Amino acid sequence: MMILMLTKSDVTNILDVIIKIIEDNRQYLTDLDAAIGDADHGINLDRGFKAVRDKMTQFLDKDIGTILKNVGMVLVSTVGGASGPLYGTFFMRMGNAVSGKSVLDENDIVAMFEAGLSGIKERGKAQFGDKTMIDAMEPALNELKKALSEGRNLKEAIGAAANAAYNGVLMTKDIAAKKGRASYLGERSIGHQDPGATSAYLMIKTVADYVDKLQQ
Amino acid sequence: MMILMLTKSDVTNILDVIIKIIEDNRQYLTDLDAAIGDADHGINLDRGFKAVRDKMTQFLDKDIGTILKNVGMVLVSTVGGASGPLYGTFFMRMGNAVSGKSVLDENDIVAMFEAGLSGIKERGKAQFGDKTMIDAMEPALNELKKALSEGRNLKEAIGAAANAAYNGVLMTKDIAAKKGRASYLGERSIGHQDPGATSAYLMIKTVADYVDKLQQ
Amino acid sequence: MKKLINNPEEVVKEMVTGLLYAYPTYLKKLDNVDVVVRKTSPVEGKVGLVSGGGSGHEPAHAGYVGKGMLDAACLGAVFTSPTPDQIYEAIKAVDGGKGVLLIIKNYTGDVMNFEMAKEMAEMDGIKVSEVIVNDDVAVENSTYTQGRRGIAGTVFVHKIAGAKAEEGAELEEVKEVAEKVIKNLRSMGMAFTPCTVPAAGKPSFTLDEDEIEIGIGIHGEPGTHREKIKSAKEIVAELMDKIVADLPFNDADEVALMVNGLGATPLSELFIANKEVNEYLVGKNINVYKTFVGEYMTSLEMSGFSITLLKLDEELKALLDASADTPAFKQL
Amino acid sequence: MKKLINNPEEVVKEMVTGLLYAYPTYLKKLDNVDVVVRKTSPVEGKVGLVSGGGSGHEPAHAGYVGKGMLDAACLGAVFTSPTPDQIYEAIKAVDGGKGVLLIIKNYTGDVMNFEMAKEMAEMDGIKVSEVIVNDDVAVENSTYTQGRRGIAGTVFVHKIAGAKAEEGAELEEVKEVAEKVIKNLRSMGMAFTPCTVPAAGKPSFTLDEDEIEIGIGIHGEPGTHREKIKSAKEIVAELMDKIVADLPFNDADEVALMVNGLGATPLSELFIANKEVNEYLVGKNINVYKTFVGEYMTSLEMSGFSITLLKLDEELKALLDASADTPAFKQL
Ligand SMILES: Nc1ncnc2c1ncn2[C@@H]1O[C@H](COP(=O)(O)OP(=O)(O)O)[C@@H](O)[C@H]1O
Ligand SMILES: Nc1ncnc2c1ncn2[C@@H]1O[C@H](COP(=O)(O)OP(=O)(O)O)[C@@H](O)[C@H]1O
Ligand SMILES: [Mg+2]
Ligand SMILES: [Mg+2]
Ligand SMILES: [Mg+2]
Ligand SMILES: [Mg+2]
Repeated sequence: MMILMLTKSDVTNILDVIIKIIEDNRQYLTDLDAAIGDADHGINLDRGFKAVRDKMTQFLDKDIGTILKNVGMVLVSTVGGASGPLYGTFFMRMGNAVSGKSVLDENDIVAMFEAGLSGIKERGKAQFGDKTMIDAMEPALNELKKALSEGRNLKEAIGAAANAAYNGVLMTKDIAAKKGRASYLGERSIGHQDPGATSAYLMIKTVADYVDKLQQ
Repeated sequence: MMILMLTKSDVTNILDVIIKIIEDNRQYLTDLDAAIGDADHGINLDRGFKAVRDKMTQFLDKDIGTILKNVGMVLVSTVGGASGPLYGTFFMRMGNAVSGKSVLDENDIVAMFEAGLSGIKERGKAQFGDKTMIDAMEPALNELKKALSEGRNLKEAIGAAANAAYNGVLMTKDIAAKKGRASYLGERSIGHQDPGATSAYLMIKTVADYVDKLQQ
Repeated sequence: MKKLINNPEEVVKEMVTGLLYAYPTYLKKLDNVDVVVRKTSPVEGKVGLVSGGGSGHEPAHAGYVGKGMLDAACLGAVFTSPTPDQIYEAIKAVDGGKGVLLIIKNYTGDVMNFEMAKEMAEMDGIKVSEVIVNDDVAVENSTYTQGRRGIAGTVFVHKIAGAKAEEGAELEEVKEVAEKVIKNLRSMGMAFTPCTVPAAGKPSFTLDEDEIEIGIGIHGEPGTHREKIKSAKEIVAELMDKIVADLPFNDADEVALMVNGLGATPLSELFIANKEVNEYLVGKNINVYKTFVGEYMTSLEMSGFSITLLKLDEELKALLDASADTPAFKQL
Repeated sequence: MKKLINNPEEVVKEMVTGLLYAYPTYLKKLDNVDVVVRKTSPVEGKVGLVSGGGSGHEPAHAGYVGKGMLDAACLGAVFTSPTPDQIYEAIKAVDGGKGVLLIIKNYTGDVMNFEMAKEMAEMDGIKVSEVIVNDDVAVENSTYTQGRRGIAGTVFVHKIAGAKAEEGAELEEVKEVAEKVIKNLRSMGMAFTPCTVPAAGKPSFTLDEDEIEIGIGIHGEPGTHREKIKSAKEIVAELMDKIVADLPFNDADEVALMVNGLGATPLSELFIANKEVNEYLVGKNINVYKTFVGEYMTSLEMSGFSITLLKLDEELKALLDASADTPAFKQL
């Protein structure tokens, strides 16, 4: 049995694709935010990930943990708004969880995702069902852990996680926001998809697609 | 031969119709002003003539001269803009010209129109061809005098004056403004009919129509 | 037409009421006429300054009534000059024995109404002088027209003549310094969108989604021509080319600068324009002594702006720097 | 989108440049971050006041940096809270040895970014406190939400905490008076038209020609509900009913009143609204101690306004009356 591991270049490749995906979805995410927020989520993330692209060479020679921590710090200092500290914390905590590593196994991946998500929850004090990015992330993490514990391989598990994230995004349409700017809309936020959950899904889906194409 | 004279009640009847005509053309005159001015000529005159209507009872027992002077004073203090002092002066000077009279003959009518128009010219320092109310008034006065000197009766003469005023209005379309707010537009004012010339025509036409219906 | 009003015919009356509620320590209204004067009017031993014009230019002109600026503002209907009786009452109310200066913007209507009022007040034995502001370089001067329009630069006339009067100067001296300001004052504006006179109920002109109007006045009247939209830098350069060439402003001149919003243009955009104006002036070696960015003379909810330059000498600088305390213009 | 800009991505940077050109004697900018501080920062022996938020609310917040108000304003991207590194630099730049108070509007993003900066500064040994402004009564408070938004009333917090700090008060005292203001502060707004974030290029929502949005925020985010347009009197009554009931304000209370334009609404209309607010308050026997009508916290070129009431006691009155000299708020 061959075990799938993610190398440093896999991680940076994935980051490259995420930067691209956010750029492509800048308008889409902004339009989602216009409906229930302040029309800037795509603009914010795109500004942040473009800054990551610009600064990447400064820390590309470091280990995966340091790279992710630096990505987080760049996001914190360039994104602003709610998503800046949240995604920033997410990447910083992920980096912390895999500090010093140059290759990641299943356990590392679970551990870092777990650390990142709890960072978001600490910082934003939201929970599943509040119509935030957590509604995509938490089902994804749960599904990832479940699939792996059922003995499915990483490709399958991450694929299942991405599907769970997608369902989480769809769910945000049916509920009222309890955290973030959309919460001020109350019931009027129902019927609209959460922009942060959508961006979180796009990132998870990027990882799944990348892993899926890897030679095992 | 019967001679047509205008009594005090003719004068006040004509004033009543003018008030009504201005009210009916409030939007039209304002739209004309929007094209080359500041979109208020109809509003200004309507405000002024409504004030005349409200205050009329205060001077209705006076002679024609005093009535016209008072109309002018009300216009001066309620119309504002360029047309306020101009029409105000016009009516005040007309009143002055027929001071103390309770009936007007041909000579009175010519004299008062002449006095009114020169008041406008003094106050506004414009002349025929500057794209102002004078372009309707001066041809009307000239035509009135000419027709009377040719021996035509007052009905015919005032009718001819109204026609001349109308042609003057049409002429304003073809020329650039040299006085008033429209002059700031330069060549761009060509093609647009002057609002003040139009309101002047409407008043002269009102007199012509009224006189035309009188039993001679 | 979506406006925060009750009745298009009552706009000026209700605005004045709201103004007096806001500034009870600064302003009072004269009976029966829409004239707002200083709470302490008449100020004995001081030349009285009267200005005014159509409404719709707020904070002009009532916002500039107060210490160091105007004594009275006459409020006409929206975009319509005030009437002689109003102005006459204003003159009487602010004459503190030293005479009254009328600051008139150069529009046929304004000039005629103010001059009629002047004649009336002179018959009462009040000394009245006038100055006519004509700072708008958009319209070419020619013997056929009545000279240029008065626009936002008028606020500098209020400020500087106001400071002079506050010093106790004589009517002739106040008039002289006002005329010096006018001689050294040049402005020009442009618009992105038209505005709607409440009583008219619809915009006075229309512009396409990519069109701008250059050389706009402050009454919703059209400007000199239309263009496709372009960058702030290009728009500023177009206005500045005309302004700077006109006086002309020369190497090492010192100027006061006003970047004036016409109503709907956000302050952030006015600051961007201010950056462009300053960079343009650096290129010409003209020095900005003092800058004013904001809404000083508006045109209802029009989107657009104007630029004003005032060439300064030591006297004008000192008077511009003098303290002022009015609802809309405060300087410590 | 017709805007007086060069490039949607450069709006904040260029605005700051224009701001510094306009107020060289008041403001300076920190290196490498969009933070504007007093020319004289840090002021020794004075608590430093830091506020900020997304851009697009001009003159907030940079316009309130100066004597008697803020020491620093952190400028985020349009409608996006500033980042922790910016705020951290601001804190360091204005700490005059007595600590720094952060005045934060209650938005998830603002609170998180400011608190991250606070943690960073505390690690450097700087005393930092914070207050969170939540004056908007439009949104019902509930345990499920994160409390109310901070809107235009924030300017009163700047003014009063600023005056207290200027007196030399300790950090704890400045924080206390800021919290007293917040406790007694209620606001609500509405809009006639939406606004367009430059980088987004289109309005964040649309309204029909006869529709208005009640309970609007200051970031182009939708309000609580829509209605057909109605008169100024009716609109004011709807907002005031919620504001007055909320604290509640009582018979013979004295209040400071702010009628704040969101961007495109003409000052004349704000004065009409002010008339309605005053007449409403007369009906409730609530006394207006001081009134502010103008654009204090805007939402780009949105047409609409908000009303703020601050219940006063003797301490708040004295601090509100204290002199202030900032680009956008001057009081003699
Ligand atoms: N407390 C929170 N916890 C987790 N996610 C949140 C929280 N508040 C907001 N979000 C997420 O942030 C997204 C909005 O991000 P963004 O538009 O960039 O910031 P802002 O709301 O400050 O404009 C929301 O769609 C939501 O998913
Ligand atoms: N100097 C002048 N002499 C005669 N008529 C004039 C003069 N200036 C303007 N007018 C007339 O006044 C009309 C405009 O009146 P109105 O719109 O009420 O005043 P304003 O131009 O001040 O808004 C013009 O159409 C023109 O006929
Ligand atoms: Mg957002
Ligand atoms: Mg007109
Ligand atoms: Mg007019
Ligand atoms: Mg935001």
